[in-house]
Amino acid sequence: MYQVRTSDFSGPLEKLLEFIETKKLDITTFSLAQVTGDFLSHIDSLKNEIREAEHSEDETTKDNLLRMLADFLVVAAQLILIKSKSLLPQIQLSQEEEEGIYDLEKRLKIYSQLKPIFALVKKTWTEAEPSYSRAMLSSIPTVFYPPKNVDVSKMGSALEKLLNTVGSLFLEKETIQRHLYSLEDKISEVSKKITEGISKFSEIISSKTKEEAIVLFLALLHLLRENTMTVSQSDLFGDISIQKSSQNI
Amino acid sequence: MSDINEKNPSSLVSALEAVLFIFGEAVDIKKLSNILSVSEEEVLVAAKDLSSQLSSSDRGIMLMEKEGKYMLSTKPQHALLIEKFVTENLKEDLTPAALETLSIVAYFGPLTRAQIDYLRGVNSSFILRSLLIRGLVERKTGKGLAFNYEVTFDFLKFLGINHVSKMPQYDEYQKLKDQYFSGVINEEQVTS
Amino acid sequence: MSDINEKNPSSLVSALEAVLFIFGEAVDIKKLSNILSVSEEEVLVAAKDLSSQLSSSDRGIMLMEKEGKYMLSTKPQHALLIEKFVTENLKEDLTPAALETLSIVAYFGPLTRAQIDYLRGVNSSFILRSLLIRGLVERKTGKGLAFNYEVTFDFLKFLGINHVSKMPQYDEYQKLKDQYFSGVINEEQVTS
Repeated sequence: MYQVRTSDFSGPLEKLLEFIETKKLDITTFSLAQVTGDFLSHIDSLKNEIREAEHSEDETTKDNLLRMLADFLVVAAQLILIKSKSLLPQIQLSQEEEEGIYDLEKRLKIYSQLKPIFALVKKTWTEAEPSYSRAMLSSIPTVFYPPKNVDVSKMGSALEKLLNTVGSLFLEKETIQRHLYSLEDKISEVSKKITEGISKFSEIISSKTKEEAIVLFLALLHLLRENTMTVSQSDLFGDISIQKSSQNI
Repeated sequence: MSDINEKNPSSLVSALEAVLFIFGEAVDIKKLSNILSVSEEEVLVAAKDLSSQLSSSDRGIMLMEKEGKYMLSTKPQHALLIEKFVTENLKEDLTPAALETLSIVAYFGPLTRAQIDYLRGVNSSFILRSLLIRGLVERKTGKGLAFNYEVTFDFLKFLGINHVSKMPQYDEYQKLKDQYFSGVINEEQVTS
Repeated sequence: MSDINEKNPSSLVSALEAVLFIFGEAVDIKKLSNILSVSEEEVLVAAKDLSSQLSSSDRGIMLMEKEGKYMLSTKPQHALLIEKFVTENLKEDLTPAALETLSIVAYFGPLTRAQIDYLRGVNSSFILRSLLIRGLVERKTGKGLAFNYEVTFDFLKFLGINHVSKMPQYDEYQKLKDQYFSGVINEEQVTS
């Protein structure tokens, strides 16, 4: 039913697992920190595809990509937590966040156990010969049997109820888009602050909530990969210094 | 399975039963011989075999033969039971899901099944079938390959209106119709 | 025909087959117990009996069972014959996301959306909606407010199996469910 343009339609856990397997690592918190960069690069390529899809008429592909990006961002946020904990020990994680880290590791382990099932089902789905059944009451002639519990007002309210639900689906799509745009905003925020001369990451995040700090850190990593700046850390648990790279932003 | 397997007498009886089960109506022996890739004589032998096996008291269906046509049907001793079962099913109150489907067809019909499925977010084939049998909706051949569903005149009469436009807030919902069905995938695309 | 006749085990199997043959779609065990005027336990025994009789190689049809519902369908080995004259229900390809979700629901269902999301690591509302529309999964009201998702008879029909336990290596993965997912799948989870 969906015309998916990309052959690579892997979800975030599958992608994570792939990166970990490529590096021949076990599923541990340490490995997750190791593959954070790969994961964020993959998010970038997803975003590029969305930009390309902007010009396309194919609403379904655009929708699928946006939803997939949203899924990746949820996992990315957890990875950033893991990565930032290894880089920025001054970030104190709540119990809930600590559990989130453990949970990602646990879910990845479960997912790796589930993976063989997908191949089995795919093979069965492709090769199996189907069974057929009869249409409901196919030998019974149509006779008019009006239901007792129906009138025009009941039909009106049934439709109203349904259309309200459908409306919330449109709303859900908007929410995803809003979240995505706010990520883009954060990236330009970091970029702007650096241009303005702030050179310590701790200054950027000083008055921010933890959630914002994490998104800002994600933005920082993003800019790093685009080579628009360089960072240095004087010691293992020290603050991160940021220098604008000689290349233009 | 290959036709060679079907030549095995046991498989042939089995295949004959499966084919007649799906057809539902009487099938000519020529057609059966063609579908099963065996001679008419072989169909005759298999039919005889099937008929005698179905005559066991455990089986609820039987093989009917009339002028070279074959058909499966329920045994006469279950006639009253079947009638009661069918009538009870047809007289049941509509489930919320069936009411929802019927309302969509009334307000926005004629609609294809894909459009109805899209709006409801679930597959509606079973519900549409039961609404069809009860004479509440009917289907007509549309432009493409797909059927179009709409409510029957009998049902409108039962509701006490002479046209769907007399449904409450009909005009208001009509304005929204395009918006609600904008995401539905074209039927031709799906079937091709 | 009287109810007394139906209490005869052989007549009961026969009546069960007749009712399922006529209805075509899946029938709930409650409805069957009601129409056949026997207890649900007796329906269960009759269904088991019918199923084992139909498994004989002479029979072309089989008894499908899912969550207390029964229905008759053709055996998969006759698929090529039936394909010749049945055009509906084309088996479409599955995207990786659809495949993942379907597999999880088939092996470990019924599951809430929260449980599916947890196992897949992503929000599955969109893919579940598309599977619902395609009629490959269905949802039922569970104990709490959350829906429970399970595979449909259509899904089983596509795979040519009469019960979900006929999925490859089903038992092996059920062990995984008990050991590995304790606290994930069995817990009552509240969906957002």
